[in-house]
Amino acid sequence: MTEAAKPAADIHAYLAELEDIPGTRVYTAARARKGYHINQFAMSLMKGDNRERFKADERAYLDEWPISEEAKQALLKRDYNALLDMGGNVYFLSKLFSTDGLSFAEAVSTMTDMTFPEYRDMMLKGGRSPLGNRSIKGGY
Amino acid sequence: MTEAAKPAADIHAYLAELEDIPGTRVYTAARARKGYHINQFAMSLMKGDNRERFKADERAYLDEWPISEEAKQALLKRDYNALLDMGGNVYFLSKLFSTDGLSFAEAVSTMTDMTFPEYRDMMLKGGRSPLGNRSIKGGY
Amino acid sequence: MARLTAGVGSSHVPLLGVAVDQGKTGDDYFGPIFAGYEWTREWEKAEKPDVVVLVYNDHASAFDMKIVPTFAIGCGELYKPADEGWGPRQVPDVEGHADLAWHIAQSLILDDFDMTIINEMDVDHGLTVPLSMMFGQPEKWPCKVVPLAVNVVTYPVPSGNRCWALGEAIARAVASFPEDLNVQIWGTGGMSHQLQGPRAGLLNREWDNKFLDMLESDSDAVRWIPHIEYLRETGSEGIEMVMWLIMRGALGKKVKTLHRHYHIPCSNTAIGHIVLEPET
Amino acid sequence: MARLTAGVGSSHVPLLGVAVDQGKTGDDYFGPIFAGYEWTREWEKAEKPDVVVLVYNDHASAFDMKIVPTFAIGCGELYKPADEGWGPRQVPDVEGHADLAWHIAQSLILDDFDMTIINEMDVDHGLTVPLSMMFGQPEKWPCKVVPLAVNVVTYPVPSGNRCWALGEAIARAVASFPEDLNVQIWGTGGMSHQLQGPRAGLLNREWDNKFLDMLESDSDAVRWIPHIEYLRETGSEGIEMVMWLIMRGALGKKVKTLHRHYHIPCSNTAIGHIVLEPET
Ligand SMILES: [Fe+3]
Ligand SMILES: [Fe+3]
Repeated sequence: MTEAAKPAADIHAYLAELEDIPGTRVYTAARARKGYHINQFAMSLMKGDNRERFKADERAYLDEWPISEEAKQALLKRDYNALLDMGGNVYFLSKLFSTDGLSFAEAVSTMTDMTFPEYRDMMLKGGRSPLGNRSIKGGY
Repeated sequence: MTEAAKPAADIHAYLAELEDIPGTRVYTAARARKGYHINQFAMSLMKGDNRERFKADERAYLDEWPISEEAKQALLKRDYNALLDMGGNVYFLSKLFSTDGLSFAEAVSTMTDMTFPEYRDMMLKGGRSPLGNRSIKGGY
Repeated sequence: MARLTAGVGSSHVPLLGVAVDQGKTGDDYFGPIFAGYEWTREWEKAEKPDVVVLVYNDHASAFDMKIVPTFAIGCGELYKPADEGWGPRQVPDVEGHADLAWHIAQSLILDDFDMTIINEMDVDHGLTVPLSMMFGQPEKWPCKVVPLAVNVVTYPVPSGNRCWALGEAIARAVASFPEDLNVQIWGTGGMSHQLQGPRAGLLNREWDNKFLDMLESDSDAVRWIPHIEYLRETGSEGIEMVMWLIMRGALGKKVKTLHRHYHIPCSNTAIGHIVLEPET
Repeated sequence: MARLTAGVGSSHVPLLGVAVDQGKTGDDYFGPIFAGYEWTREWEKAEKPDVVVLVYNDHASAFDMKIVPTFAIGCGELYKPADEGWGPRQVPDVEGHADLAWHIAQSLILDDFDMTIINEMDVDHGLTVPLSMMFGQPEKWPCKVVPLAVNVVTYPVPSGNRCWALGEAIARAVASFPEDLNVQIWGTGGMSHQLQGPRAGLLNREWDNKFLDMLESDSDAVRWIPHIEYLRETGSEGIEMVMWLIMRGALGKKVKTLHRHYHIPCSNTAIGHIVLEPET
């Protein structure tokens, strides 16, 4: 054989590390699978017609999708942290931000423990520090 | 730098060789670009509705596509060698075979200098020999 | 841990699907072909693979020219037979193994393969004909499938070397999957055939058999065959055989041949298949 | 022969597009950002690149979850700005350079990169915002574009090492294109930002600047930064910076820094850009 087989990257260790970041849901395969229809639903809002239908009757529009009741409730409430837990991805969910006419920063702030003015203020002062926010286990 | 840059494969020599095969149009980028809309048209025949519309009025259906008059004529005449020259690819064109209810072998035989029974007979006897059919320049 | 227990190389000619679907597998034309697969069908019954990583190519069914992935891996739960212009084949839907597929996809990307992940697609004869050849006509396919679609239509297609290396990486990925699964890998397509132009109908019994010999060998010389050789020797569609190299690369240095069969012709094509077992 | 004359790394925050489109580039908030790009806009006016290989990522605009290509190269003639939910940006259509794009795509595949070829797609802020930052508001973009879309959303994204190697291969491909063209390569996205979860709003001035330092260096240490470091240090969306490594890899061992700029914040994001020239 021409070249020795490379040692496989340890996918299990790789994925485990991704779960060790405070306040963060890395969009892994596991989440992508879980949130598949949430994200495809959100993507459908890129079309003006769909946005109008959704706005006219959110519940009826959601009922066209194979999404759990829990996810539908989170979508109706715009509970984005719950949606991240269910495999939602922010770039997909952002189609819902724009449908609501919300800026990215304002929508994002709803996932933190701050009001939007507080969040905006934090950003102007240099943003959230990585200090203590890097690792759950390590606490650094 | 960690590893030396590999020598680039000579794409020009690679592509030139592909043109050196008798009676063969390799589906290169150049052909894929040229035949783009021919192939996309053919692909549209995968849908039953489109097949019906095409059969009802071939010319009118073709006129919906940004295809040259020359290509439209070749499509109407089922001149598959001409279509290969214009960048058609056999897997796409085969949607036209099936629309016409032709077997793959029969449709393919129309590109050779044989009738279908002659072609079928050649295949039963072991197919076309590669001898003399490998290289235009080399003649082997 | 999942175990890669065997590899199969096989043609996937659409007419073989027609023969199965129309009950012609015993007639004069198809009889010798299906007889050659009989050993393999019996062997598969005994082997009972849980999952097959099924390397094939899409023939302008799921993908049109808008998007042409070099290596695409199906990570979905279910795939329906494609309508290739005659209506979809009346065969069972193909069940994916999303856990294993995503595990392989993730491992391959970490291993520097630039995979395209597919969650929804229909699968054409390239995938369903080998299932028919190996399993006949069950109510439900007896195993799950991880489809791996390779571009062998628009040039350049991936090199033999790259295909072989992908096979090696798939083997590493399967070996690191925690569930105990019996996994096979199939490389499909070929053997010699040309479906276009005045040279259509080219077949090359000698070259095809040399290729089968090389697969049985413990040298990897076969990975270095350049595209132009496939084209000159085996017809413009013989290039599909690079997909067999993904299968062979996955089996490691030494293999044992369990079965081998070759027949000319089926429609425009030379039919061959080979069953290999890794030797350790 | 085509010449790769320079590389640019730049953020592509959508709000910058809004600022341009709504004429707010001089206000208190955006003023310091656009002032930092002034040098680069003047430099681009003088450089007049014929083509930009524009490395970016699609943000759930052209691609949904049905299909996720790791590396996709646009080989089409024209790309329209995508409707990202607010209607498409009112900027010129983006003209492709299909000859160069296909040449690069073919060369990369022969070089064992598993590219996905795209012939039709819309392009989102990831591609159009850098054009606005470099060229302002022309009637027509002053250069053609070869879009190179990288998956940096679904994990695993490609490794820094693979991105760097792709850049090296792009440089080889450009160098073998027969036409005399002035080609730039841009890597976009970043810098530190996190758009999700309780940790949203994370920025890291120190790390971002260390990253810029490493790009200026003649060592390739930056290619080995693991994904987890981007995630911990620069927020969940800081990973976009791996796309800058494609640009940097294309420039060769030694580079000269022509311009460098960093500003905090723009919306949720740290803004940075760097202009590099290959030294031979
Ligand atoms: Fe095939
Ligand atoms: Fe981005």
